[in-house]
Amino acid sequence: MNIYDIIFYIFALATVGSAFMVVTTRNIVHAAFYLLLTFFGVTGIYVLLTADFVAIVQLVVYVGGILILLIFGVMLTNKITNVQIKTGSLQLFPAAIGVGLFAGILVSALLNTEWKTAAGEAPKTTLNGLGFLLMNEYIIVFEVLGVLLLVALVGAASIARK
Amino acid sequence: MIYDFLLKLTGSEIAAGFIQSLLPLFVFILPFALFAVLLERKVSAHMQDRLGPMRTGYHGILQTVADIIKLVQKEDIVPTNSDKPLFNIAPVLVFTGSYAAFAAIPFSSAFIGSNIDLGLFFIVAVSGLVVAGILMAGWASNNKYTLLGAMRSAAQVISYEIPTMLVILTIVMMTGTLNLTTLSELQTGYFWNWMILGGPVAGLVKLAFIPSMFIGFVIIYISTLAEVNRTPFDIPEAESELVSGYHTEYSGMKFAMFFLAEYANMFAVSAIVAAVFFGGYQSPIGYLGNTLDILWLIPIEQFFWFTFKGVFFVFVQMWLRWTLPRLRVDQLMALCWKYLIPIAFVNLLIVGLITVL
Amino acid sequence: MPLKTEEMVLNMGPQHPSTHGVLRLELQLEGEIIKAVKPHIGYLHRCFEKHTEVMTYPQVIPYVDRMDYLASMYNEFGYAIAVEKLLGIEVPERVDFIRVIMGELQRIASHLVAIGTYGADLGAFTPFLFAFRDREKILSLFEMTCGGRLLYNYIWVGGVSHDLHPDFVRLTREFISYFRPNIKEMNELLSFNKIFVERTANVGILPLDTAINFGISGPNLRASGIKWDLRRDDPYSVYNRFDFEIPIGDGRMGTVGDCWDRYFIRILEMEESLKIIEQALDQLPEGDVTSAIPKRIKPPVGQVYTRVENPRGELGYFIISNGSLNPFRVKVRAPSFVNLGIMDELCRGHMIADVIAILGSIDIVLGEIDR
Amino acid sequence: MKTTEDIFNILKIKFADAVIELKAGVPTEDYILINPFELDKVCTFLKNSDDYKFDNMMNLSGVDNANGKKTTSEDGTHKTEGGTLSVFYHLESISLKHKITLAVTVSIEKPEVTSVSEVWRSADWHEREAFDMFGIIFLNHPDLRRILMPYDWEAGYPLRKDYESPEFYQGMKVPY
Repeated sequence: MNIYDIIFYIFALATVGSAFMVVTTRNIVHAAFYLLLTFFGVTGIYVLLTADFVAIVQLVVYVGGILILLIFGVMLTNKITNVQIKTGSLQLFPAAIGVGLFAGILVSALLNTEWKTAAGEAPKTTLNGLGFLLMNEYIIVFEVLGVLLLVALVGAASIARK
Repeated sequence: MIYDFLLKLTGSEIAAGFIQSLLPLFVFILPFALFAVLLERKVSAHMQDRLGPMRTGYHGILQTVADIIKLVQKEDIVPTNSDKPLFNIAPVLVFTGSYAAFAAIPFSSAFIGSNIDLGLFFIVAVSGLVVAGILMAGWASNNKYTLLGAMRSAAQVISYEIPTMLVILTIVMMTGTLNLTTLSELQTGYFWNWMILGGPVAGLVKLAFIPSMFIGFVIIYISTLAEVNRTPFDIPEAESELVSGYHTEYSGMKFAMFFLAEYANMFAVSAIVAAVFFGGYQSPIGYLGNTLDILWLIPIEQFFWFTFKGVFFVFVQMWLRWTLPRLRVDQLMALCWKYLIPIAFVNLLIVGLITVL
Repeated sequence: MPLKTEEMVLNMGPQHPSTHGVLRLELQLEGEIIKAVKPHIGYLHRCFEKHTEVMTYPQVIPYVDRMDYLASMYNEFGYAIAVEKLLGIEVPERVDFIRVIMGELQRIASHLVAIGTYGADLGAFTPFLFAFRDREKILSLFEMTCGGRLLYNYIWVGGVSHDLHPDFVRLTREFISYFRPNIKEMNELLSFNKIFVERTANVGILPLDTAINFGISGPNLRASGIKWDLRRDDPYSVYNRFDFEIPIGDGRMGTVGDCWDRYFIRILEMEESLKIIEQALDQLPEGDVTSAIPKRIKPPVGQVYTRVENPRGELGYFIISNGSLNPFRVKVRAPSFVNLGIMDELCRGHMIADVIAILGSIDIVLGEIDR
Repeated sequence: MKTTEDIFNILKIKFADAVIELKAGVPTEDYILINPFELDKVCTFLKNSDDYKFDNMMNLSGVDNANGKKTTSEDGTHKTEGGTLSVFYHLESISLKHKITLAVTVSIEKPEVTSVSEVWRSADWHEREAFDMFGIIFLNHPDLRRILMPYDWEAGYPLRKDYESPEFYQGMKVPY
């Protein structure tokens, strides 16, 4: 076990542990901050996989954007001071059955899949290849997505103005 | 370079990486913060017709040291009804965010924490952590003023990231790289190769770039001012409205960490501006090391030039702080969304057109 | 579906950097928008009016100093005039001129504090120190005259405590020529700064009829566009002998009666005060300044309401005498007390940052409000 | 420009019951005594009538006339009976530049005056102060609370002549 393995396990532990805390903690704001840690852990794992672009996008989009919006949402919809923001547990049994089923499917998929291990080095940098692919092979998909996001933006703005 | 040297010295990747990651903190951030606080005081004092600290050491140069000693000795107060774990983590998170940015800042061709291809993008991304820390601090203090400050800060930083990114995108269009070292190397030679003066292209195209580059520089400088909450965009800690914003409830070392993070951030954003538009670590007038044929002198000169440029932009930040009043929240947002972003967009299009043609 | 929102109550003060003393503003907020402002005052109440009942007339003067501690000279000026009217005595001309000079210097000093702190309220700290630098010079003139820098006990009933220092006239003239360019500097630094104008213009607009109905006085009333100055419209002392303008708000940057107008009126008034001081120095007669001070002040039964144009507005003294050595009742009509009453009206619909801007533009002194 | 006497004569005709007398000859300033329950009508007239236009209320001050009978009981406590409180209103017209003083007098047992805060908004805080200091109740006042004294001050009205400082406030000893 070399040092990279140890770092991986630290990140993995942080990810899984904080993800667990997200669902078990009863304080919504704590949950949001645990989610931040989860995303951060995932970012670390991406870095270990030398997927640096994805890692940083993860950091920007999730940590910087979605999480902040989440916190805004939490804060603006509740009393803010001197109130313990807590959620109750509803419908424990149906949830347990659903989660159990889903976990079963996942585990069986994990066990029954034949994992292929590819040989060869991971690329030193992913950015150039990614840019090249996006601008050549997948240009239409890229453009369509861009237009879609623009439409969503304009729509959101027009709804907000009403 | 430093890394290779350390690798040879210690013989272990881990130790080398560890020492290298600590270098910016001890070699740069702490001395810089000490210096910058003193600079801020002296700059403000001389702008206001007074002397500033004069008693501790010659012309008060030890004032910051005395302050640090005072802050370390201070009682660490945790408000009773605060959210204690978050309250304690927040300053660490804020400092982590600003410290992480230093990993990708090229102090010289031989001294860069991590020479990654996504350098610029990385710096912008990790500043998001600072916002999370500020929000955490504001919420955990359980105080309306801190919460308002934190909310303002989050809204402000997220908004101003957009023009920053747009300007960075124009640079990417021109140069085709996000790597700060490559960016600096591109601007090598003399100061007319700096991006602000059109970059290392030749001929009439260069002239066409200059206005766009200048606009881009102004936009990114304003946005970075807003991202580090400096006047005239210091509304998250507007002392006349929100007492002192998100760090109202902090004292002692935790306050010192916010303080340190603020000054580290100031330098980090100044460094981005310097690296992108003002040649990074490149000297404007050529190197003494080249003339004298002493090659090891060049990285040291580069370090000097980079620090000089960074400190100059920090000085401009202070200059603005002690001159301008503060904007209101809605005006701040209007400035970002109604002026900076559209201008940055148009600028991006123009640069794109020039590049394509 | 409309979202349910809750109002937040934010207590601004009593300990807050920009409430100019111990004032508590209870803000009802919806987000950052103000729904209502409730000022709570009285944290500085020290029973001035009760104290006066057990003191003789001259003994009241040091207490008067402590009301509007930024304009102590003017408080004494008003009180002395009121008691003189009750006694029916005339003061020598030199005394009147000295009082006017002191009063106008005090007005400049007080306006400098108002302007400087207003800049600081809006985040510009440097004008604050520039203003205080100049104010120090005025305080030095006062110190030279009577020994006090903040609280003077200088203007007495029937005269003033000391004659002017031999160097006073020369130094005051030097101060005037030193200070004139500084007003321009302040304008360049703050008044016409784009951000400052954005923050203050069209904020907290006070229409004239509302202002009069709320009893607003002084620069705040003039900013709403009326030439109403007690020095001109209800003259006291020797003010009718000087030639000076009454600046009014003209809505140059926004609407008449906005925060910028209220701020800029003070800048213009400093110029006018300089003019008055210059004229008074030119005309300053010789004479004894203590000759008319009565040995024993015992006014006849009666009552009097006199008012002077304090830097903050109409400072009125309502004094009832029952013929004894102590005043029967001294009621002070403090300009800040009345001016603060407008807060709720001005702040509604603005943002938190505007509350600071509006409060600063009204320029209150809590010592006077709470008395 | 109208003198107090002119105004008194006109008011006497218009509000025969409300206007009680003209106090002239008092040194330095005359004033008109008004019935405390008709005050708001008189004031509304004075403010709105084109001949007077008293648009500015300069000052409002309560006064304890200290004309009650003071008795000292055996245990040394003082008690005052009877006596009156007054409220003085100093009005001016900014447009016509004339001034007038009105006054009302009420008994200390039942100190009730109609509020003029509807007429001049500046009266709002002045009336609160008079209430705070003298205990004068202003009828129809929108928000009659203490203003300078603490809201929980229970030791009476400090500017009354028979006021005595309490020994304790909220369990704390009042020094001197």
